[in-house]
Amino acid sequence: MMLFDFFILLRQELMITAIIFLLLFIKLGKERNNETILLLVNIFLFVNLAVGFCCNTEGAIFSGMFTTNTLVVFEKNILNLAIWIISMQSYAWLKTHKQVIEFYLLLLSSLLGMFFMISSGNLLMFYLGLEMSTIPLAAAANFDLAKRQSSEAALKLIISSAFSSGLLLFGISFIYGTTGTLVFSEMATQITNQPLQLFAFILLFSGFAFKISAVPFHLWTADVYEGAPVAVTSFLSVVSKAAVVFVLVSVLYTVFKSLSEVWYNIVFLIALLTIIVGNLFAIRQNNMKRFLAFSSIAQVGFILIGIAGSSQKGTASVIYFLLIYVFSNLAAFGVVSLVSAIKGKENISDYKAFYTTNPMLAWVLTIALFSLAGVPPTAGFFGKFFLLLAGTEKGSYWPITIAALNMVISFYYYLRVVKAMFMDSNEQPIGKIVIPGFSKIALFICVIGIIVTGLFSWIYDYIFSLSPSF
Amino acid sequence: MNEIPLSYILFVSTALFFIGMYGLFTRRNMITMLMAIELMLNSVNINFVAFNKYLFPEKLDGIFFTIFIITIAAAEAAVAIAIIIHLYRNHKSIDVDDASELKF
Amino acid sequence: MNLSLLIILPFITAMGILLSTGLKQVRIVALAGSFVQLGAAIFLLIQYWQERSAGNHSPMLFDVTYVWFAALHINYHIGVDGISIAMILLTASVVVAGILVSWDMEKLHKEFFFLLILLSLGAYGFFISLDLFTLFFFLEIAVIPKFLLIGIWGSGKKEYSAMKLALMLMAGTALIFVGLMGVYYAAHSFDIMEISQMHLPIEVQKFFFPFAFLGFGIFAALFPFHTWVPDGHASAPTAASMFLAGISMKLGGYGCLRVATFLMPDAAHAYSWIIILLATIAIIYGAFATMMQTDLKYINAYSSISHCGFVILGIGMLTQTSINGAVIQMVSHGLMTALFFAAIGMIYSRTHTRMVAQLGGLLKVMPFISTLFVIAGLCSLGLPGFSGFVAEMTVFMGSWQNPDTLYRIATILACASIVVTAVYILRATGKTIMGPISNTYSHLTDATWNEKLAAGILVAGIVLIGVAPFLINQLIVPGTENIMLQIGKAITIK
Amino acid sequence: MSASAIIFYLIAAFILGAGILSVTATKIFRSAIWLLFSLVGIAALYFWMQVEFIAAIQIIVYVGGIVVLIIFSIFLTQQSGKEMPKPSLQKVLFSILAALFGFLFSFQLIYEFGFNRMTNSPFNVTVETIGTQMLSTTEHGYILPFEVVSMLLLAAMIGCIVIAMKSNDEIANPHAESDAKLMIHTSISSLQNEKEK
Amino acid sequence: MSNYFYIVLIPLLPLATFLVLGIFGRKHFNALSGILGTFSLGVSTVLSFVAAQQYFFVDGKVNGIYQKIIAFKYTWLEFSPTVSIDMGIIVDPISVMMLIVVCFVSLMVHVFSLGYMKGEERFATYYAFLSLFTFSMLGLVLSSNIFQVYIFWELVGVSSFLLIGYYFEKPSAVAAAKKAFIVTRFADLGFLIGILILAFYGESLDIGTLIERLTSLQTYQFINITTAGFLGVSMLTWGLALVFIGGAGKSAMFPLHIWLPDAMEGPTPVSALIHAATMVVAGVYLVARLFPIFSMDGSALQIITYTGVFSALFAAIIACTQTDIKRVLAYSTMSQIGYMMFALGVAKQGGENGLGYMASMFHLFTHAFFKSLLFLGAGAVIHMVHSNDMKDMGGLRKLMPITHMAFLIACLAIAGIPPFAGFFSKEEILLAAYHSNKLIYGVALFTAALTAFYMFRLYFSIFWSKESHLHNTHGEGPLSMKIPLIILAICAIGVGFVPFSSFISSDGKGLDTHIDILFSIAPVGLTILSILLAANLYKNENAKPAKIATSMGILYQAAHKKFYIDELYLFITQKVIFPFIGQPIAWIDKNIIDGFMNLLSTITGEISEKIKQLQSGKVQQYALYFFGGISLLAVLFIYWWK
Repeated sequence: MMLFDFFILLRQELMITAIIFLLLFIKLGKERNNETILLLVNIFLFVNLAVGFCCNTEGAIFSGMFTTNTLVVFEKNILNLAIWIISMQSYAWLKTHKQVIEFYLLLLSSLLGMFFMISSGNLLMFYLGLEMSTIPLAAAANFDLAKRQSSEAALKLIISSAFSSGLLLFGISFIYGTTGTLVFSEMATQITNQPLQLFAFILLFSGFAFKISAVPFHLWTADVYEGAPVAVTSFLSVVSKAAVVFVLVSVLYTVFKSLSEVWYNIVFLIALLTIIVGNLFAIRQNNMKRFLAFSSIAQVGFILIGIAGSSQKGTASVIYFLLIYVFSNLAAFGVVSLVSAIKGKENISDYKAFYTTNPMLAWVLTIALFSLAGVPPTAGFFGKFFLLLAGTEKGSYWPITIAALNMVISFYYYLRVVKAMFMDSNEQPIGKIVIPGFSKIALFICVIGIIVTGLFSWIYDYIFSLSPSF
Repeated sequence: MNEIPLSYILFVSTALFFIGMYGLFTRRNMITMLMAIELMLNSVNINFVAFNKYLFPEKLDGIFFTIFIITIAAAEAAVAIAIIIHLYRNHKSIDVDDASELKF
Repeated sequence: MNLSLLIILPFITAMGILLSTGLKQVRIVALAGSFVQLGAAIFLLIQYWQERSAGNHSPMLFDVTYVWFAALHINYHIGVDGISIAMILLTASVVVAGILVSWDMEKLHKEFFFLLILLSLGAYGFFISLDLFTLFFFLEIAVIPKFLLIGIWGSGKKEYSAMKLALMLMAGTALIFVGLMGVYYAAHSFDIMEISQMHLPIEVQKFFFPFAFLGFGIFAALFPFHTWVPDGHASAPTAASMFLAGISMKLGGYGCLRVATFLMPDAAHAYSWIIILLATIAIIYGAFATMMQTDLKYINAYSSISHCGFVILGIGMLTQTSINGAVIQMVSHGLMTALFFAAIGMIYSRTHTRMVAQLGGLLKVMPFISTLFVIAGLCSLGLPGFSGFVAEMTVFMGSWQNPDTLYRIATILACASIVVTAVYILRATGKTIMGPISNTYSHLTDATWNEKLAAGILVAGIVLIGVAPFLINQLIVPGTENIMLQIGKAITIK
Repeated sequence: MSASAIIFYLIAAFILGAGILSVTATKIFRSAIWLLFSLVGIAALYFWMQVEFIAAIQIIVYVGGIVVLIIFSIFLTQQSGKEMPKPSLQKVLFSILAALFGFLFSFQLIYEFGFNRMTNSPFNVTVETIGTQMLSTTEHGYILPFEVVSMLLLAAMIGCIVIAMKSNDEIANPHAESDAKLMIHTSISSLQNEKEK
Repeated sequence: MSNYFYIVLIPLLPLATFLVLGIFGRKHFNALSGILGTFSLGVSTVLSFVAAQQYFFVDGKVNGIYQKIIAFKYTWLEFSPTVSIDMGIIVDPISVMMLIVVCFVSLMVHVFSLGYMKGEERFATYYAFLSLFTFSMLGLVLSSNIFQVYIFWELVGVSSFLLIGYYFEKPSAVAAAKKAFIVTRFADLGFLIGILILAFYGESLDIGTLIERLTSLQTYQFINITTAGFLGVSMLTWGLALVFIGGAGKSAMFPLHIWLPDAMEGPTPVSALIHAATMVVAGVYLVARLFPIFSMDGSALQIITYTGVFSALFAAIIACTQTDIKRVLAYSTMSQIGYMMFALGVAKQGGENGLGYMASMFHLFTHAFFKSLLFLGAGAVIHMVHSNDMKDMGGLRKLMPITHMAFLIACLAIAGIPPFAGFFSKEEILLAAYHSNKLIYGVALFTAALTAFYMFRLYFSIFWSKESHLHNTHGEGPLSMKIPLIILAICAIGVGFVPFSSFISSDGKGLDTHIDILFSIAPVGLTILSILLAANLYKNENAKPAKIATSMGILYQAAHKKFYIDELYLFITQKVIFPFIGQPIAWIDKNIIDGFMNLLSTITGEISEKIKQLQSGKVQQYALYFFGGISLLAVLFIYWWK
């Protein structure tokens, strides 16, 4: 294989690495003020995103440890887009922060880990990628150095992720022991439903479930989201979740295909639990970040239902939904981060009469929430619809009914926020917010995405054409 | 040494794993929790080595996996300890139950 | 005519509203837009006549299909028959009236009119779409604006009512969704006409019909899922009440007919007795509950429950005549309730109370509004010459064609409700319009031009249907015949 | 029974005993030492299994790195001497139940599976094979994970520095930084000496 | 036969008047509106006379039988290919007769109102309503389709509601209007269901078709409707009985009569038009219209007969005790309609047996004139005295001679003194009753006596009795009020001599009737006796009536209190329906059904409160749950699921 192809195949990873080293040099060089740095970084990230789109080639290198194809590239592009948006949104917060570059280094290396995880061809690479995406985040979660909660969040994240990776490894060791290989493609032939392998699978699955915070492995989520800086929270809730879901889909659909009727039930069970618990917790929350945390848990439940569908539809719908989820959730987090960075307010009760002072932001947040709730014409509607559509493939209608009815609860809490912004009165509402240019761009992109992604079907068709048939 | 069957070694590793888990559950001191985690990871290492040696000696997957696990364990421990120290500065305590402001 | 116009026009109007500034511009734009919509609807009607008289007997006219989500066999498929055209006309006129009565809306006027138009957009789309996905899409579009309209501009315990309405309707859509899924996986298509061609397996129908019917039934205030109606209507601002009762409750009825009954006729037969039971309860129960209300809006809301009961009854009876009746009743009730709410709103905006006990003798100071009130009342108690009579009588006639004794009893009970209706309508009229006037109201003024125009449009509709019912009858009969064809198939298969 | 068997039993007993003590000891310093012993025992097990290289790494990284790090951190948090708070009884109960259940369950599964397939094919894990494979891009080459892990270590190092470094208003705390640096050093060195081979 | 098409104009002219006056009248030409309305109605009247002339004397009769002619027909609403509402105009003896009655009386009332209602603020509205009523009434009598009958039936109901409630600021008026509408509505429910039954079995709504299908014993429709039954009664009987209930409601038959006395709250001319001459006889007209079908079913006729005769007696008794002159007249109306009803009840289809039918129509005809005359007279009196109560009257004969004369004539007419109009019609009725059933004959006779008694009680206590204390301020009122009185008086004398039976009979052939002197002795004698008695009691103010009243005691009280029927109704509505049906339902709706919906939300909230302990914030517990989840899944899917 030509050396050049290596670079083509690895171009996204290489881009990230290059940015990391550039940032390192900037750091080691003379002191620069944050504005310039942030400007540079955002440009880098944009370039990075752009590079992702050029020249698609498929192939596996390093003896199958690194495999890539158009779908994988697309997934990575989604993540690139997400991190670009996040970095623009966190402008207001980072402008005054001391360790901007370090922050980006951590975020980017975690992203790099995700890339390797996504295109991993064997369990070792998968494990490395997973850890690499987790450990830096734990450090990044601590970046509000002055805040007690921040470090508590970091602690909770690192401890529980270490625990979960311990269990994951335990499972992996048994898979290795029973199949004798770490390579996915070889493994798939050897997986049968022997108890030990099932157990190993469940351990592995729990590792995934932990990362995407599915019930009952979700308990760290809310605390970490609340404690961590908003930028990290949005990264956790969007990027790392999306990455793990991508892997989960491919692993379930390829490696554990032979167990499909078992994991179908498992996934469905977990999905329903996740939706219900997520909703039940979300209706009580007052802190915006915590609220969004639980709402995102509920969203994961729906994603799992889509995964359970186990069909080409399933893959396509899940990825499609994640794209939409990126836009919607980031739009919401964008507003929240602006408010918390500039006004330092994070409670829903603070948002009362928000519309009177910041109509634009209020509309953006409303649209985002509607998209999360799945109200047309926002893209969220299409996403949810297709997820449930895919989930119904195997004809389990009662669970679908439960899920659908749970959407009503979710409506309740999303509308609660809308109500607070539009209908409630407030003595001292949040003052007028001057939106920085970057945030403006980011929010604009999100809103456009929310509108366009749903109504224009070619996006879905494209994803569908990429996604493998089950 | 062949009269020691694989399952004996697995017994040891499994036992060690759950000892570690027990420690994680019970210890209130964060550093000791960390130790417990190290125990768990070590038991996994034992698994890998044992499997590799007993069942699949033709390739060295298990061995390499062990090496990487060790490395990552080190990194994880380092970050964890850094966090713990910082937390200690903020909370003036490393009792895990004191670090439970975020809840419900 | 290109039906997509019916979606594009509201869209353009909405955009125009967003771009314009100040109450004056906004309302002008909104009014103009709504009038254009009305014009388009009438134009559509004319074209429809021409097509039919030209001998075009295809079940759906002007139908267009664009592939939307090819992978999932989702098409943007639209087309109309008489029933949908009737509904579209209803929507258009109610929209015009609603915009006219909220002419002086000061608070957040831009958003207000925008949401009104958005709601109408959803309704139009719903009525013209022939693809279940599109239908569902527009159905949900029509829900959320109600929440905001009630919650922001409403009165009383508005947040509660808004939330209740939104949640119950969303539960409805959830049920509908499950129904759609079932149909989709049985037929591997979302296209209503296609599905109607193939005959779904009986057990599938039996399992999913309840979901679909119940879901739409919640929209149509089917007992016992009607409780969003009173609070929602009572708390809503005038225009929103008009839209709610005039348009969005019709979405439910239309859905019950077009989706549930049309696609799953066997199940419709199997469950018809339950439907009829619920409908009869709703009719009687709603009527008696109305008798006890003291707030004008509550009176009208509860009477809406009773009247929508007729729609459900007509559908449940599954005879051509009764279904005709159901459709006419939808249109008639839409216009009539809208008028009623408009009148109540006018009274409220002047007297600042809706309590029957506190009003009286308004006929002296505001004869025009009082006349409207009386007309709406008489229409609602089914006086000949107004649309209500035609609708109810058609339903009765159709229901009576079922020789089964239980159905007969249901019909008789339904008929009996007209007496109760008379009681509460006359009570309300006697207390508010007639009787001695308290001198706090003696200085009040009569309707303004916009209110008169709004009322005029609605009254015209009511009277037109009441005096010349054969027009609407000819309009809808081909559609209902088409539905009867399905039902007929079902019987023969049984 | 043969000598190696007896050795195995001894090692196993030592590992488990030390492990149990390390998670139950009341003085934190002691439990650190017990952990040390347990890790050494594991190293011994590796020796017994004739995978000397792993044993070596085990000793260098764990004993030389992590445990030292832990002990440093114990000193940093001025905890060394005093008794640690007892966990609540109910917590202990649940934990014991969970651990026991987990152990029995999984071991039962393992036993059921019974890894009886024993190959007598030679298992020679020489250092150079490891070294070459570690850096080869061909079949069974581990260069990619190796690079990835080095990136990971870099990231971890940065993270440690940022977190542990006192912000400017406070007085710099040498230890924290040095901990991190030292740890990174050890782990990287452990990789270095593979490279050399 | 399109040469009757102009009849369409007869109802349409008043409709046009209604629209014009209703929309523009009040603003633009309030004062002129009376003239306008009267004029247009005058045209209609002329047309109706022309129509009558053409029908009865020119081309109505084809080989000895008066034809049923459909002058005009348009399919208004098609329920199904067979069943549809057709707006049509039927021309046959009774419809033409009614046409004349309605137009003529209505015209009289229009003229009378010119003076009586002068200076009213809502003068135009009044005339608009009058025109609306006239239109509806005409439409009703001309209907060729039973559902069309129902439509106009409702319309007359609502216009009567509007006219009764004309003085909308008087609570009593509003209450009376509501009562009238609701009671009749209740009856109409019966009518509606009756229609449904007849239409279902007769498979048509067209009266002609229905009659021919349900009167010949062979048609399968007839066989179906007679064989099908409910609660052991044949569907034919059910249908007819229900239709009759509708008629009874409009015609104030016992027990649905309660609205009629209260309806007197309306302006007096209105009472004269609606509640004396036209609307109240709609029930009779309905039965007559469907008489061929009724005649097929004995039991239905029985019901009609006994309801009618009982109402006649019952009303007469009450009338003797009332002191409000309009109420007296109201009850007398009820009693007279009772006559008409049982006359129909005792009749049979065709030939001599059809005498009752003819008699009833005849009485309807004559009654229209003298009863409206009575009401207008009473109106004039009230206009003078500004009170309805006998006690405030007396000795008015000097003050208002014309009214006095007219009133006297009317009283004689209603009492049935030859040669006044009432005599002839009443004779026929009694004759018919005598031939069919002696008991009924007896009751009828007694009622006739009572009628004479209370009418003259009324007459004497208004015009004689004590001397009038009020001195003649304004004369008898304007000319517009006198002329109608005079014209109607002449009619009350004259119409008896119309050879009615030759025009109208059950089978259209006409039959020759003659006054049998021997037969007339009994009724006339009785009548004269009771007139004398009344004169004795009331001609001069004295204490006798009071004595008698006290001597009658409880009986008198009961009659005076109208036998407590109103109270009964009040009890049922206020004490039964509202508290025991309405309120419980309202309560259930608020607390149980809506409560359930709210309960769901509260439960959800509760649960979420309960389970919040899961999120304890302690990372070790999280780990515990984590492992718990794993073990659960493991156990579940490794051991149970297979």
